[in-house]
Amino acid sequence: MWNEYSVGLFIVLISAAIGFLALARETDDFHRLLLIDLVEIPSLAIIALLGTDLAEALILPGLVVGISELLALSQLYIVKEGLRSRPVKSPGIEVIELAHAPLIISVFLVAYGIVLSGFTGGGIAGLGVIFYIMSRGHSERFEIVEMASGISWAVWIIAFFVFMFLPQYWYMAVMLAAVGILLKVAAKMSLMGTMWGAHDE
Amino acid sequence: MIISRISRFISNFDNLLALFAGACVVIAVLLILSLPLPYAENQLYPKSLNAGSPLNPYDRGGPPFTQADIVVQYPENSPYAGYVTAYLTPLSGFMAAHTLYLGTTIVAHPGGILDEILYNTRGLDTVVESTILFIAFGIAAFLFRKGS
Amino acid sequence: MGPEFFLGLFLVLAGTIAVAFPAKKTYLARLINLEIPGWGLLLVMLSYNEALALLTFAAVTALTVFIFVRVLQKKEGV
Amino acid sequence: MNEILLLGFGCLVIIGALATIWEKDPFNKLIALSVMIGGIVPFIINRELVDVAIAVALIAPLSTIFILMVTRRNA
Amino acid sequence: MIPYLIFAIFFGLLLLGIHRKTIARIQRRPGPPVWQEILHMLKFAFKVTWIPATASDTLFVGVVLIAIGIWTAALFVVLAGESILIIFGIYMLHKIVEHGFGLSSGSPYGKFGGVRSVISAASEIPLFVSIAAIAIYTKSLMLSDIIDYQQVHGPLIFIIPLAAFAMYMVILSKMPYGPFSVVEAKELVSGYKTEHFGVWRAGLEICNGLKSYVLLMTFVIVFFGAVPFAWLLLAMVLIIITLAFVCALCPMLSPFDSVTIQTGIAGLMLIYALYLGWTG
Amino acid sequence: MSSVGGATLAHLPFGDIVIYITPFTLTLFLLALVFTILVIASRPERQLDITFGADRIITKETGLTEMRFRRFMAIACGLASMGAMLTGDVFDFALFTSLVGITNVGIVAAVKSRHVQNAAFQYGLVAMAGTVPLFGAAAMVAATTGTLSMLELAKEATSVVPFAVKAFLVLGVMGEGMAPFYAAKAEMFRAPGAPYVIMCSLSSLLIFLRVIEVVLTV
Repeated sequence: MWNEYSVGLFIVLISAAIGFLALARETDDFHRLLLIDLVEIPSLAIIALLGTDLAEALILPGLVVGISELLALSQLYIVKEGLRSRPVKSPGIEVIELAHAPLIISVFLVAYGIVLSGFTGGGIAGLGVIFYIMSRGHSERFEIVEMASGISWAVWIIAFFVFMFLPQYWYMAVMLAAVGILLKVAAKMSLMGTMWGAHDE
Repeated sequence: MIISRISRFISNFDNLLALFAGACVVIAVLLILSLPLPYAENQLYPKSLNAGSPLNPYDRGGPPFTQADIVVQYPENSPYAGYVTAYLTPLSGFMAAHTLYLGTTIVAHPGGILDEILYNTRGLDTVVESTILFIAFGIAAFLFRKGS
Repeated sequence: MGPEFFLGLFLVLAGTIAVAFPAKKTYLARLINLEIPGWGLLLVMLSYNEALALLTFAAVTALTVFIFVRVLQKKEGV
Repeated sequence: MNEILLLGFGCLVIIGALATIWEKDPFNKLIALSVMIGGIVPFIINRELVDVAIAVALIAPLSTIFILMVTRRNA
Repeated sequence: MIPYLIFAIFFGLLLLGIHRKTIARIQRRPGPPVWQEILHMLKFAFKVTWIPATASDTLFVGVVLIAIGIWTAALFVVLAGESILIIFGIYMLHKIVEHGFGLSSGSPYGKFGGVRSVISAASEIPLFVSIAAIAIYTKSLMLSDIIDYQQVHGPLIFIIPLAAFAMYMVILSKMPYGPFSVVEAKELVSGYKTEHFGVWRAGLEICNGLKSYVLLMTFVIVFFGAVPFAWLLLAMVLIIITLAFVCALCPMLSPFDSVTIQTGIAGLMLIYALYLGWTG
Repeated sequence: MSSVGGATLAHLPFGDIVIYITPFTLTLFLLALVFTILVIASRPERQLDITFGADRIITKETGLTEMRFRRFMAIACGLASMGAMLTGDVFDFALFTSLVGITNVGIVAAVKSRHVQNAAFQYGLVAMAGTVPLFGAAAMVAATTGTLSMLELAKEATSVVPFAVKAFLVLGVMGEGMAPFYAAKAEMFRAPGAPYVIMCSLSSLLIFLRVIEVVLTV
């Protein structure tokens, strides 16, 4: 029975096989990193083909896992290739440095992210912050944001335990969780923006 | 000898990813050959579309502060499952009352089916996931700051 | 199933081939081609009405591009 | 939305994707990519996910801007 | 239980002594007496003991206790007729013990012994083939169920001889002086055990004796079924003599070749398990 | 098959994810616990290196911040393996396994040796590629059976999960931990700091042992 699921799986698995084939033949480390990002797409597609609410609940963590591993590996790549202390010019697209558009887009993304809350909101708000930092060459205090993200992680853990052991307080837990995850993801993502250059603290 | 040639290949860690990717190709082909796979009829957390609802595509029913009917694996383990799904914050209630086109925003706002799954019934997944983010970021930050 | 589903699958397949074996093998060409299967996946998610996953995926893809661009900037030097 | 319009957008997506693959110059690639994205957004609207469409429309150019930062140097 | 444990330690060491003696006789050397390994253990127990200055002391000591602990646990698991998956889990974790012994001292010889122990982890994969083959036939992994099955259907070694071969290879790769014993090769002095002396070494010898006893006993019980105690001991001696022949006649492989051959065997065994799964 | 790791001793429900304890998982859990305690309690050793061409030996010293970071990673790795040992849900297992993979990278990435960093990067690539079969297989289990809970899957008399899907899952776990045993891990293990490095090896073995139980159960 070639149902829709199997048809989708067929195409997606072929893509995965092609991606892995290219990966097997590649020798350059940065190309490998790009290709690994490529093969993550079929893996997410396999989950998406499930087509239930559960699929979405599995995609969101999968996405965040993918990007966080990519972040760690890209930094490891920079360190191992000895590129760490290389100066990087500020983005330097003159148009966006002067215009108001980046500010507006950033504010919109951050505000919308806060309304959405959770993983989705965290990702969108984080993107907004990064875009702002990048276009303005701004850098904030690393440690403070890091601590905020740590605290929000703890908030989320508390929420989890409330859900598990005191389910009658689910309302409080859902608020704590939504805010905790939002802050955590957004803070982590925006810290990437501050890692842009090789500034000395 | 063929054995020592093979062992020379696998002893170089630059070839490791190639080896693994090759294995992945083989298994992917195996999977393609074992298609078509059956798709189980009774899934957990099935999607249902309710055209015309302001919460579309995430309307799972239930007025606020009551229990919506969702299919979970162990209902006895989460007695309050369904409450989060049915809940609307004042802001999302306002949006729902005034427009038909903001369903995603309304459901992503605290409360809604995904919050139910991610935080309540499958909360442990999210604990692990946010820990992965925490650890990966820790590695990146350590490497970034080391020696500067 | 809607046209989005098949359009998405087509983009995933075509994009994957394009990234795996690009016409001109540079980092940039692969990075840009990488967008194609990404949008394909987005269409697949759309066909299943997975709006939140779609939204998150869009945001995360942009972040991924940012990470790659950062490494590329460092790699290519000033 | 009517079928003919959707067909047109579908063609736009395919043409954009193929052009992106075909082109070698990064700038042309980015332009072709934008054509493809332009074909995709109406599909989101078609599902009545207006909020998602707005957000995607805002996010999509960001990737382009990020890529432009390296393209500028190579061009 | 405690007397049985002590008996197992001494009998296991005796088996290792027989192993050594047989190898020596095959190679036309006189060789040490069969109780040499027992004497070794007793001698080390009364020697001067300290911890090297460069060592990570907690780990250096802790790993000895863990080594004895896991194999004691394994013995009792076998006696209680629990799941063989637990025994094989413990068996695989013996790698970690070797690794811990090697790395905790800071000595380069120990380190290389530990590294070699880690790269040869593929030698364990045939075990899972044995497990899978057994599971296909007996529909259970509990030792008690396996014994019951053999009382009805006869010894498993005649039903799935290649699975028995897979497990035999695994035991062989743990034997000293064999073709796969790259972890304690002479170019590394004593490999991972170089820096452990005095009481620590006595502990390691106790672990070795217990390990040999448990592995051979598991082999006999899994593939021959429940036999009277005297026959069990006799079967163990016979198996160790066959192992000694293999060890005496095969040269030691270079580390990566050893890995490749073990992986190759694992691959063949995997195909065999697939075949069994297909037909069985 | 339901009694792979022995009779179930206890359940610990977290909503849909039910942690269950059998003698097998308990054994592995205790081992992970013991080694995590060892990591907390012990100081790193000072590794000796022989200098070629001269008759002298040097000791490698581990810096304090580096040591702290690696100890943190090793403890996280221990917790991740404990979770992977006990969890009763396929996707949760996949997540714990990828957490093990990333902490393994972290344990060695902090070492200031180019060679070790290179090996860590290669291992990281494999670990990241490993998430593809891992999550993919979990999703396919959900699609073909309609559930992710191992307890539910174990109830079936004959296994309903297709063989290729199981192979995909095992491959993913191998990518996260086992495959690098050949080369990259050997290079990684040259790094000083035995208690932490052992955690890499232990966690890989543990997740591999657990996945055997998982594929036999589901």
